[in-house]
Amino acid sequence: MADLLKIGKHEFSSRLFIGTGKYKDFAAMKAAHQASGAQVVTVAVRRLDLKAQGEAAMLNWIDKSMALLPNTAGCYTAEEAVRTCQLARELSMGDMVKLEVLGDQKTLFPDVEETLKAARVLVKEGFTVLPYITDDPIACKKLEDAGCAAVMPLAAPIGSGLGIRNPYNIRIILETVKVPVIVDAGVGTASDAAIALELGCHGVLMNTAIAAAKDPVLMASAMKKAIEAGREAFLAGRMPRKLYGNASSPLDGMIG
Amino acid sequence: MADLLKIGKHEFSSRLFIGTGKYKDFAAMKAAHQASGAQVVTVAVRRLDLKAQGEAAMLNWIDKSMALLPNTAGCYTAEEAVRTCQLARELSMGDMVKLEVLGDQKTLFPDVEETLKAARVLVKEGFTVLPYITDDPIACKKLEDAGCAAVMPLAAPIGSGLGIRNPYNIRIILETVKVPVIVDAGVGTASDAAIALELGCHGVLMNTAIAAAKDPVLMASAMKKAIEAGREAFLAGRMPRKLYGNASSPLDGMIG
Amino acid sequence: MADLLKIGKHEFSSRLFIGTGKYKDFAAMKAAHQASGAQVVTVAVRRLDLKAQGEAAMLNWIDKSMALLPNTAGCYTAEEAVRTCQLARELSMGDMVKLEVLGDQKTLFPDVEETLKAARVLVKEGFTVLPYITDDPIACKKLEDAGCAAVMPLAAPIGSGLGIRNPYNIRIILETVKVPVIVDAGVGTASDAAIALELGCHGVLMNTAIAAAKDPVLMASAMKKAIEAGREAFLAGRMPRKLYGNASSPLDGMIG
Amino acid sequence: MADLLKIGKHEFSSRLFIGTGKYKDFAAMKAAHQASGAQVVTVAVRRLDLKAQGEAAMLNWIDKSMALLPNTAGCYTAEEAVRTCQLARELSMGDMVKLEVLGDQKTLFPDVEETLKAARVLVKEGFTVLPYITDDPIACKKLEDAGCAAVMPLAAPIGSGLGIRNPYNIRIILETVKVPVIVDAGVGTASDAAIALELGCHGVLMNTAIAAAKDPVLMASAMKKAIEAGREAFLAGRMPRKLYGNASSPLDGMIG
Amino acid sequence: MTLTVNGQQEQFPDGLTVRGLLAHLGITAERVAVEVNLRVVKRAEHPELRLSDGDKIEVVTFVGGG
Amino acid sequence: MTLTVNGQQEQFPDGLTVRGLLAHLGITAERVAVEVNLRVVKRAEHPELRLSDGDKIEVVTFVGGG
Amino acid sequence: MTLTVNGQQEQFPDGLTVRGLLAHLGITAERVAVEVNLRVVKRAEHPELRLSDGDKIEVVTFVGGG
Amino acid sequence: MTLTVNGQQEQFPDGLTVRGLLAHLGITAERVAVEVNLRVVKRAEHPELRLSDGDKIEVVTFVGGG
Repeated sequence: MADLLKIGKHEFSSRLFIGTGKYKDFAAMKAAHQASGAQVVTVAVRRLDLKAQGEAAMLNWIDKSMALLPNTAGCYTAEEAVRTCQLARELSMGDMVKLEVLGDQKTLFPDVEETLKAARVLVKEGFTVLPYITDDPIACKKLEDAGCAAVMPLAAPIGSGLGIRNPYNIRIILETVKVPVIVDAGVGTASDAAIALELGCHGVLMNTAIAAAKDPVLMASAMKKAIEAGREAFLAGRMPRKLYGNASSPLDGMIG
Repeated sequence: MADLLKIGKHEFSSRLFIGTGKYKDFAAMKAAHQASGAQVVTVAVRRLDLKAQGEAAMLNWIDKSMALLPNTAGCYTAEEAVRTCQLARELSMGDMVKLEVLGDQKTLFPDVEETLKAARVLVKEGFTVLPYITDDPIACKKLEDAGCAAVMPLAAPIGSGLGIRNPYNIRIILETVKVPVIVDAGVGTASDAAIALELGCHGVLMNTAIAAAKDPVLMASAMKKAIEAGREAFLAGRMPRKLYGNASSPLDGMIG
Repeated sequence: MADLLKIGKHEFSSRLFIGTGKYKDFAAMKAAHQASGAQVVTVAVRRLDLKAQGEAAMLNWIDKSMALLPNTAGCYTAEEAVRTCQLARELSMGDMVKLEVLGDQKTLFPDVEETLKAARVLVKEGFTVLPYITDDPIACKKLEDAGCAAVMPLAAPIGSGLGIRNPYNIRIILETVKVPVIVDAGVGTASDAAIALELGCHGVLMNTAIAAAKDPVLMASAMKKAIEAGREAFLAGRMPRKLYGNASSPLDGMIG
Repeated sequence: MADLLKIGKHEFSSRLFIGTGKYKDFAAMKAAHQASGAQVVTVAVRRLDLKAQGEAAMLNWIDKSMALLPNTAGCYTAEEAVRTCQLARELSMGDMVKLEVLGDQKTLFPDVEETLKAARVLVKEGFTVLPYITDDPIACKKLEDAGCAAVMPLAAPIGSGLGIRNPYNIRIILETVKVPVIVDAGVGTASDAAIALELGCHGVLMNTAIAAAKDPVLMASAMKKAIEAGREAFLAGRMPRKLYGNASSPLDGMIG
Repeated sequence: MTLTVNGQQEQFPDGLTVRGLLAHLGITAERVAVEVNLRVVKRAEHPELRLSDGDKIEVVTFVGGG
Repeated sequence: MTLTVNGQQEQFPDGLTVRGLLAHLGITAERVAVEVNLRVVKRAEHPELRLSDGDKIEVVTFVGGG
Repeated sequence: MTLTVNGQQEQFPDGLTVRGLLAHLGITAERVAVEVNLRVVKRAEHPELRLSDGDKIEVVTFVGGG
Repeated sequence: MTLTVNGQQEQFPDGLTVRGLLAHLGITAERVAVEVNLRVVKRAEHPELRLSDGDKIEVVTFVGGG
């Protein structure tokens, strides 16, 4: 039986959500996407550059089989975020949005209050809402209560690459909500992603960890394997931790 | 070009060394071995049980393509360890040995002084010596100087499952020796193994993490992927860590 | 020149805020208070037990020189919290309140949205508001903008004793707000408190760490010293961290 | 009843051992010593500079009440270390020595094998031996068995200021030996010292953390308090850790 | 008249003031605060504020907390 | 008439529809979305919605992001 | 003669070789190694090495370990 | 005679004792320790121990360390 991730009405066999920012060029992006096996890809909404006709349209470089997850990056109020989602829906012809209402240009932390406000509106307007949020069990619960299809707590600040700074909070979130928990932001390397899945998270969304690696294609492959490894380790049920352990080799039958 | 691990005259494409202890039965062991993709398998040397004629011979359950790595588990002096290695060579028809001279039955920590003594003898006798040792850069250097083909510092106590307790020491060891560094003992779950490879270690040896998982075969598969993920992430060159990062989505072109 | 902590119009030479809950009896509480050197003491507001006339009034056991900091523990909405503060002001004859709007009975995490709502009301009503909040730089900034006199991010869940789970967030908060940052909740032992001050926090509020120690008076003394130690270490300017260091003893003049 | 640290036949009420290296000048050193309350002070043995007659003799700046603990810093063999201790005994008129046999000029890690060799000789010659050693329970046990009066595992590399990198090993050492455990090397700030005592260690030896702070006198005071705080917290018996805790304020009597 | 005091409905003499209620209950007013129908009653108002049938009164004090 | 398109004021022929504006600008409508005076215009409305002097128009597309 | 095999003293026919001992014990020599009086006996020596009264013999094999 | 003191070869008057050498060098003996040919010389021996041509002498003291 397939181990599928269900987000609203969507189902995915890959648990890696990948971004489209910061790549050297679209060809590099496409190669990384392919190596990653991701089925969901985040994109941002921006004004068309009216002067730059004929610029390579990024969407041509995204595999048609991938689901688009437009984000509201750069929005600082619920109103801007809602407007951006409405434009995104026109563009993507899809209902999924990554809701991201930032509180601060420097740290790129989410604004919990505005995120909640926007989520309540967007759910009513029929969006499948995946909100980026602090690692706050109560904010996650309120987003679930508002009808969000998943919650996406940060591992660490966007672009920091620090990994899961507070696994305790992630564990508490996993005990608190029933919708999927996707770790969003802060993953830096493969083991960070594996740890998220081992804690029981349902997926990981990342951009910089792949795009800013020296070799993005190899890192994309590493992330694919790490996420599968973390998921399998979670399902396999790890050994207990002890201060000291037991010998792996038997005590009986030592030579005299 | 293949990314091979070289230990003395041996070459392996898998960087996972797997054990044979603590499995429910030999069939479970064999299934885990297959899922792991390991090419090196540790075994212990013990008195044949003269009463138990016809007992299933473990070696029949180990794939012929796997290299045997006999250990000296249970030895507390250099003398016992050397003797055990000599017997092991007769048995395995191979030259590789996992040298393990313990200092204490409770913690199963190695005895650095006795391990050094045994290593010096074994290298002279033509063994390819892989010593289990503390995460001590000087002990590792002296083992390399004695002619060991690799060093195998512990991540954490044998059977503890605590993961790499002191990545600083592992990093210093990697800067100090030129022979391969195989993390031995203490790995508990997939991300622990990935972290070892991301630090630059050349392989991981484990037994309990797989054998004592609820589903050893699934954990073996997780470990295979985690080690490949960690190695690829190491080779890919991870993004830098920062206290805060940079937006993944561009600042230009926000709607007005 | 005295190193004073300023909260609104109040000034304190001690940076330890101490609670009144969970003590064996009021005498034990008083002894711990004295050993702690604390100048601010938290209290809760509850219905008077009309049946229990003549019960020992807790306030008789609190030194008159200590400032009372009534909390709104147990409130789950802004409305309840505001009402509780109004009652507390009648009781304490003071203007300081510890605003605490919980989101969940199990984890006792704060509800950011309701806390902000309550803070805005209370500041307008003239309270000196010290809100308990998640370790969220944006929530802290918005509380500061609302006029709070300090912010009190949690180190870890109330009563958990886990210490500062996410020092990165605490550092970012310290860079983000100008009002004092008091770590509230989650401190378990002396070093946890020292670490808060070393990070640059201005004070620590604790209850369980002292009240639930085997010897609360000795732990109160430990906390007093730890907070002074942490503050002095912060002011003294610690040595830089390195992967390896330099010899403390000179290299010149070794005997030949 | 006084809480004394006993090392061989010596007794100390302070648990802080302080160094004499890296200070700006002797006056700064003396001021830091006084602020620290230390009763044991480490010194190195070096050739007298025959050209520099009349140079300020360091010993004039060390309080006569402090016990001298000469070290063997800079020695790389057991032989050199033993010779240095013999000279030191002539100089200090005391029997205590800090045995330090290094394995490597870069990392300044101890050489376990040579340290053991030297310790066995020195104990026979009547020294009270305090060996600097890795955080290795077996090496510590063998040093105790050799007759050392204490063991001094490193927290982290000398001069690194990283704090206790592997508290698990320190805990295991505390369960393994009966002689006092003094953490030597690697402490960077006050909380690092407090943590050592909270784990149950009996003292801390430090030099760089104080001498290389921006304000050594203030840091010395911080260390004094931190060590007392850590010791008291250890004796007081800390609260248990939990993933979430219990409310400090009662659930009964909430207003309706 | 019937008052609900701290959640308990009971009969009290008509025309009690807040001060009178506290006296009736044997409570010294110093370290309690009183709310009538969700409105805090300042101590200065205690002698004047007259209670009516059906009023909901909360009488609170400080207890241990953190 | 004067329209503000993506923040730039410019002159355009009177009576343009949204579709006409996109054509005028040389934009294929497929992968852009259009907002007129803060209201999103669905693609089906492009041929019909006629623009007026002073309208503020946003023409957006997807770009790389995370 | 008396031999101590894997710690157990037992009687065996005089003049056994190592190969003879293994055969006597019903052990196929393939996956065991033999030590006589703390000296490992290579497989090629099994047919020749004759055991004497009082010899201490270890017969070992591989078992599960980590 | 020639002595090597702290690694430096120099000429000294014949027949010096350790005490004499220290005096010659202007060193107060209190806080130094002396080694002659790898053997520590206890302070009590300083007046008696006579140095010979070719001796290697170390004169050490305490310096700052950690």
